Amino acid sequence: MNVNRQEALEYMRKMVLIRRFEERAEEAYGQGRIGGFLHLYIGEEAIAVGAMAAMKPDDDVVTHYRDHGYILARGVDPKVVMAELYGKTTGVSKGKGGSMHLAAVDRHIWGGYAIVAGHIPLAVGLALANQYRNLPRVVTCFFGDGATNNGTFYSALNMAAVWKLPLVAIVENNLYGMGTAVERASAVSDIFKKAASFEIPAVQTDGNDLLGVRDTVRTMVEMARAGEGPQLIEARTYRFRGHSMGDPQRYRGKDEVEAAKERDPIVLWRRSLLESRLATEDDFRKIAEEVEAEVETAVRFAESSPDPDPSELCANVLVPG
Amino acid sequence: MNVNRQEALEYMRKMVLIRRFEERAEEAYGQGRIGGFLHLYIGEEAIAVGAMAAMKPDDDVVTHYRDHGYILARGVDPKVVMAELYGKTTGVSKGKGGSMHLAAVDRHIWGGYAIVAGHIPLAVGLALANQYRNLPRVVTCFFGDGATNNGTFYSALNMAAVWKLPLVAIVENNLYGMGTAVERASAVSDIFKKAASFEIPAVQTDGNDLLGVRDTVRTMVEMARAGEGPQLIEARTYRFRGHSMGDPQRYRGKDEVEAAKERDPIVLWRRSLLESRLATEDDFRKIAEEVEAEVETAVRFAESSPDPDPSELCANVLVPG
Amino acid sequence: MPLITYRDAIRDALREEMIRDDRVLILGEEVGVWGGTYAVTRNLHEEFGGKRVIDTPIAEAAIIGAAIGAAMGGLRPVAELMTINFSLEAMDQIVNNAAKIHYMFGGQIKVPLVIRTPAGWGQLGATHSQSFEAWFAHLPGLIVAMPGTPRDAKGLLKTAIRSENPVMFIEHARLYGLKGEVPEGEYTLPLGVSDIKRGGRDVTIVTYSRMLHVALGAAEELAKEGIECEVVDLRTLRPLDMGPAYESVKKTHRALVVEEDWTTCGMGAEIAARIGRDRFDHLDAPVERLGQVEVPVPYAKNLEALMFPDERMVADRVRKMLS
Amino acid sequence: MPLITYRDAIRDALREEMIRDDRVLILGEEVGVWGGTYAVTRNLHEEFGGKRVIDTPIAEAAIIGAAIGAAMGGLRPVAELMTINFSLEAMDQIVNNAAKIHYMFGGQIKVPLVIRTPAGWGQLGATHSQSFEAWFAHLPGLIVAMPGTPRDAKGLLKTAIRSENPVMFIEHARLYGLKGEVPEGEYTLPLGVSDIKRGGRDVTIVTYSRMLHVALGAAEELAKEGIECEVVDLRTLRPLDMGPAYESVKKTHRALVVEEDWTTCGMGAEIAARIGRDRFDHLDAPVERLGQVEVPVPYAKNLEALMFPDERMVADRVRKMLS
Ligand SMILES: Cc1ncc(C[n+]2csc(CCOP(=O)(O)OP(=O)(O)O)c2C)c(N)n1
Ligand SMILES: Cc1ncc(C[n+]2csc(CCOP(=O)(O)OP(=O)(O)O)c2C)c(N)n1
Ligand SMILES: [Mg+2]
Ligand SMILES: [Mg+2]
Repeated sequence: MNVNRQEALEYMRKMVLIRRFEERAEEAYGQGRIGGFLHLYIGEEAIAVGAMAAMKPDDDVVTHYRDHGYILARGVDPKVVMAELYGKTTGVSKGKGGSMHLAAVDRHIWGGYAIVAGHIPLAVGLALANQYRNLPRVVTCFFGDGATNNGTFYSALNMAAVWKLPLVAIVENNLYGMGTAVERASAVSDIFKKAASFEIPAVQTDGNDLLGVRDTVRTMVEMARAGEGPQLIEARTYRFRGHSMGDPQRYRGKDEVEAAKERDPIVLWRRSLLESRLATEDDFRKIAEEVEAEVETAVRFAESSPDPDPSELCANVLVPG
Repeated sequence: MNVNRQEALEYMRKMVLIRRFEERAEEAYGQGRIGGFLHLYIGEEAIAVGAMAAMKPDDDVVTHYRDHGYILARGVDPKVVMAELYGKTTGVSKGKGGSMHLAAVDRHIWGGYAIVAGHIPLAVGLALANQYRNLPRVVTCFFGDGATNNGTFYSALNMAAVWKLPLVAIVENNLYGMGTAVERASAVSDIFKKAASFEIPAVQTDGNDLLGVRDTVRTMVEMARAGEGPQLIEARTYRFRGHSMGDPQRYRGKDEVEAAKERDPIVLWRRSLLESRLATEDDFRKIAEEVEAEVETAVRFAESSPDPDPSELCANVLVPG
Repeated sequence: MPLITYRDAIRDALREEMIRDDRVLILGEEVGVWGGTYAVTRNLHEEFGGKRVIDTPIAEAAIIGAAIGAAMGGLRPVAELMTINFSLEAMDQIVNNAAKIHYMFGGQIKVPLVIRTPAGWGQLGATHSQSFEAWFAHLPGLIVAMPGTPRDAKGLLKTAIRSENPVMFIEHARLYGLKGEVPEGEYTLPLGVSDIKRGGRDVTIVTYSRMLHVALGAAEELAKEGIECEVVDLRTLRPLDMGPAYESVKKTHRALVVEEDWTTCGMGAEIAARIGRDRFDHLDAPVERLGQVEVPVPYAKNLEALMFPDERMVADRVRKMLS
Repeated sequence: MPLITYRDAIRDALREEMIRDDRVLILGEEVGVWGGTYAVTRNLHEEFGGKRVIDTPIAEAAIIGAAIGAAMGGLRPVAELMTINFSLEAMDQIVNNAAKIHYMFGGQIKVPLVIRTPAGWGQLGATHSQSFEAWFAHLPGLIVAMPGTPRDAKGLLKTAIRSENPVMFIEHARLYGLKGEVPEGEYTLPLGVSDIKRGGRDVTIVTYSRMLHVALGAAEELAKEGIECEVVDLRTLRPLDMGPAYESVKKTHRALVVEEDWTTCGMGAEIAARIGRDRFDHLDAPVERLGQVEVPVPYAKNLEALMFPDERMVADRVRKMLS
C-alpha cells in the first residue's frame, strides 16, 4: 500500500473523528441543541478524508450542505465546527451559518452551500480567479448524484471546460438524492459518463476505498494543476443515515442499509491496516480514545460558548464603508 | 431519391416561401413597419421544411425565437404570420407576440419563445401530456447550438429521458450563438455528443440537405412515437444573415459567409431536382412567381390590417371567470 | 365541523380534485415515494400511482417548465416546489412562461397550473427561510394565494386547481400542523376575496398566512386592555382585494400591516400605499408596517428569534399607534 | 464639461477602473468580440484582451455564479447580463449567493461584484421588456443602483466597482444614446444618496432611471403653467435615501412616484408607504403612483405605447393632484 504508518493512522483518526463528531451531533440534535437541517456524512467519510489527503492545504474547497466531513478532514478544530452546529458565536461562521454553511476561509474551505448545485458555479469562479492570478491552486467542488440532474451542474462545468479551469468536481454518488434513487432521477446512473458532454477526463471510483479515493483525487488534481482543465470524479458510496434528521426512509429497506454497512469505509480501512500490519488493535483503541476526548471537548466547548450577541443580527449584511 | 415530384416541388415551394417571406420582412423592418427583434432563418430553411415533412400534422412543435420557418412550413397562411410581424390584430397572436412569438395552436405550433432554452421544458411537459393522455403525438423542439450550453437544455432532456417521453430535440447548429462561435462557448462542438449524458439516441445530420433532414427526423420521430423515449438531432447549418437586425457581424468574415452560401439549401435542392430530372427550370420559375404573389398578398394584408384595438392591451392577462 | 390540520386540508383538496378530474396530476421532488418532505402528499402515490404522482429530479426549472407544458397540453398539473426558496431556480419559467403565455400568444394557449410551495423558517439558514410572495404578487398574469387556515387552504386550493390560470399557492411550513375547522363535504372558496377574521373598531390589522395567527394572538391580548383590532386576512395577494381593509379603515382610522417577509418593496408596502391613497381622508395616523428584520436569516436560534414579528411586537406596535 | 452619452460614460467608467485595478475584469454574453449587444463594452476586448473581457456561454446562472466565485477569490468582476430579463435565470445566484455569502459565513467572505444589466423595451415583447428593480431592492445584502444620467452612471459605476459589496447596477437600454455633461477627469459618486434634479415648490416627483427624463419633461411643461415640480432622482434604490424626498415633501406637501415597472409591490409602493408614514403630517393629498400598466408588455407598437408613463401622463397626474 502506498501509505506509511503515520499517514495511515492519521487517515483513520480523521475518519473516526468525523464519525464520532456526527454521532454526537445527532445526539445533540435529539436534545434540541442543534436545529434546522442536519445532514450526516456517516458512511461517506473516506471521500473527504481521501480527497483532503490528496490536495495541498491551499487548494480550495467548495462543498454542498453535507459538509462536516471536509472541514474536519482539512484539520479545522472540531470545537469551532461543533460550535457552529450549536449556533454559537464561537462557531466558524459565528453561528450565522449552521451545519449547512461551514466555512474556514483561512484553510481554503469556501463554504458549504444549501442550494443543490448552486455552489458549482462558485467553484468555477474561484478556479477562474486562480487561473487569472496565476496561482497554482486547484479548486475541488463536492456535490451529490442528485445535483448532477440540475442544469447548473451542467452549465458550470461546460464553462469550466471551455476555459480549461483548474477545477476538480467530485460527485459523491450515494445512490440517492433524498428519497429518490439515482436511476429514478438520472438518465445515466454512472454519473461519470455525464462528463462526455464536456469531453473532460472522468473516472468512477469506489468512494469507500480511502486509498483509491486519495490516489484518484491526487491524479486528477495534479492534472488540473498542470493546466489540463477540469476533471470529474464519481465516488460511489452509501449514506448510512437518513437524508437529514427525521427522514422516515420509506424509500429503501433496512436490509439494503445493513448490507451497505458491510462496506463501511472505516471497517474497510481498519481491515486493510491490520492485514498490511501497518497498525494494530491498540492503535485503533488509542485513536478511539483520543477522538472521544476531542469530540467531548468540542461538545463542551459548543455547549459552554455564548450565543451570538443580538448586535450580530445586523452585522455582516454589507461590508461597511 | 425517395421523393415524388409533387413532394419535391412542395418542399421547394416552402423553402422559397420562407426565404422570400423573410426577405420582405427584412425590407419592412428597414421601413420601420416591423420592430423589435427580427431573427431571420435564411440559410436554414431545409431544416424546418424537412422536419415538417417528416412529422404528422398533429405532432406538436415548440420553437425558439427564430421561428418564421416552422410555422410557414407547417402551412399556416403567410398573411397571418406577416400580420403578426407587423403587430396587427389579424396576426396569429393578435399582434401581441411579434416575430419571436408565433403560435398556431390549431396547427400544433405551440409557440416561438424568446428566452434561450426556456422553452425546452415546455416541450417536455407537452410530451408528458401526450404520454399521459395516450395520444400518439410526438413533440419536436427546435433550438440553437448556443442553447445547449444552458442548464435548462440539460435538466429538461434528462427529465424526458428518465420518463421516456415522446420528444425529439432538434438542434440547429448554425455554428454561432449570436457572435460566439460554437467552439468558444461549448466544450463539444459536435452537439449531438451531449446526448451521451442521457444515453438517448442522437445523430448529426447536414441541415442543408433537405431530404437528409426529413429522413432523419422521420426516423427519430417514429422511434419516439414507438415509445423509445427522447431523441436528439443535430442539424448542422449556417445562418446567412446577422443574428438579428443590426448585427455588425464583427465576429466573422464576409468570405466565410460567402463560402457558406455555396451550400445554400435552396440551391442544393434545386440542383438535385434538376439532376434527378424531377423538376425543370420552368417549375422553379412558376414556384417563384406563385411565392412572390403569395408574399405580396401577405405584405398587403399585413399593411392593410388594423392595429389591435386599445382594449386588447388588457385582454388575455388572465382567462376570465 | 371537524378539526383538521392545514396539512390534511391541503391533502384532502388534492385528493378530492384528483378523484374528480383525472387530468389532475402532481409532480415535484419527493412528492411520491417519500410522501412529500412536509408529508403533504403522503399516501397519494400509493392511492393514485406513479403516473399521477410523479417524483422528479432536482431541477426546478424543468419541473415548473414541464408542468406549464403539461398544462398547455391539456392536463391540470399541481407542481410542488419543496420550498419557496427553490422557486428562484424556476423564476424564468414562472415569470416568462407561466404568467405570460396566455397573453403573449393572444389567448391561444391556457396554462391551468398550480404551483404549491411552502414558505417558512426554523434555523434553516439564510437561503432556506425566505418568503417571496411580494415578488409573485408583482406579476400580471399570475394569481397568488397564501392561505392562513385549514379551511381557506382547502377551499382556495380546490378553486386554484379548477382555475384556467396559473396560480402560485403559497403555504407555510409552520402552519402544516395547525388545526382548524373545515366544512365537511365539498366546498370551494373564491380566489381574490379577502376575509375579516376578527371584528374590531380601534385598529385594522391587515395580514395573511402565518402572521394571521400572530395578529389574532396579539388582538386577543389587546382585547384584554380594551383595544379591539379588526384583523383582515388577505388570503389572495394577487388579485388583491382591498375592500374589507378599506371598509375597516373607515371605521378604525388606523392600519397596521403585518407580514413575514422583508418590508422593503413587500406586500406591506403595497397595502400601505393603497390605504394611504384610497383612505387618505380616513386615516388618523400613518399606516404602519411590521415585517422581518432586513437581514439574511441567521441560523442561531437566539438571533433568528429576533427576526420575525411576534405577538408582543404586534401588540406593542398597536399600542404605540393608539398612544 | 464635455457632453457624452450614457453608454460612453459607462464605458469610460469600466475602462478607467480596468486601468486602475488589474483585478477588474468583465464577463458576459457578447461583451468581447461583439463589443456588447448595446455596444457598451465596445473596444474593451481589443484594449484589454480576452483574459480581462471574457465572452461566456449563454448560461446566466453560471455567469453570475462564476462572477461571485471570482469575487470571492480576489478579483473584481463586472458581470454583464445582456438584459435584466435574463437575471431571472440567475436569480438563485443573486439572491442566495451574492447577497448572502458575506452574512452567512459570518463575514469571512466578501463578494465585491458588480452586475451590470439594462432594463428597457421597444417592441421586444413580454419576456424582454421587464424591469425588476423592485425585486432587487427587496433584498438585504445587495446594493442596487439605477442611474438616469451619464454623469451619475459613470460616478456610481466607479464606486460600485470599488465597493466591497455586490452591486446590481441597472442601466436602461433607451438611455444609452442620451447625452449629458460628465466631469472631465476622475470622480466618483456615493452609492445610497438621492439627488434633486430640479427644484420646485408645488409637487415632489420621486423617480429614477429613464423616468427621470419623463418627469423632467413633464416638469418643464408644467412650469409653463406656473406649476413647479421638484424632481428627486433616487439613483440608488437600496440602500434607499429618502432624505431629499422627505425634505421636499415638507415644502410641497404632495408627492408623485413615477416608475417604469409595474406598480404593485414596486419601488413606488415602498416610497409611497415611507412618505405616507414619515411625512404623514405634511401631506395635503395622497401620495400618487404612476407606472406600467399591469399587463405583460405587448409587441404591437400602438399597444406598447399605452404601457409606460409619458410626459403627458405625468403632467396630467400632477395637475389632478393640484386640482
Ligand atoms: C435547488 C434545490 N432543490 C431542492 C433542495 C432540497 N434538497 C436538499 S438536499 C437534496 C438532495 C440532494 O441529493 P444529492 O445531490 O444526491 O446529495 P446527497 O444529499 O445525497 O449527498 C434536495 C432535493 C435544495 N436544497 N436545493
Ligand atoms: C436566457 C437568455 N439569454 C440570452 C438571450 C439573448 N440571446 C438571444 S438569441 C441568443 C443566441 C442563441 O444562439 P443559438 O442558441 O445558437 O440560436 P441561433 O440564434 O443561432 O439560432 C442570445 C444570447 C436570451 N434571449 N435568453
Ligand atoms: Mg446523493
Ligand atoms: Mg446558433
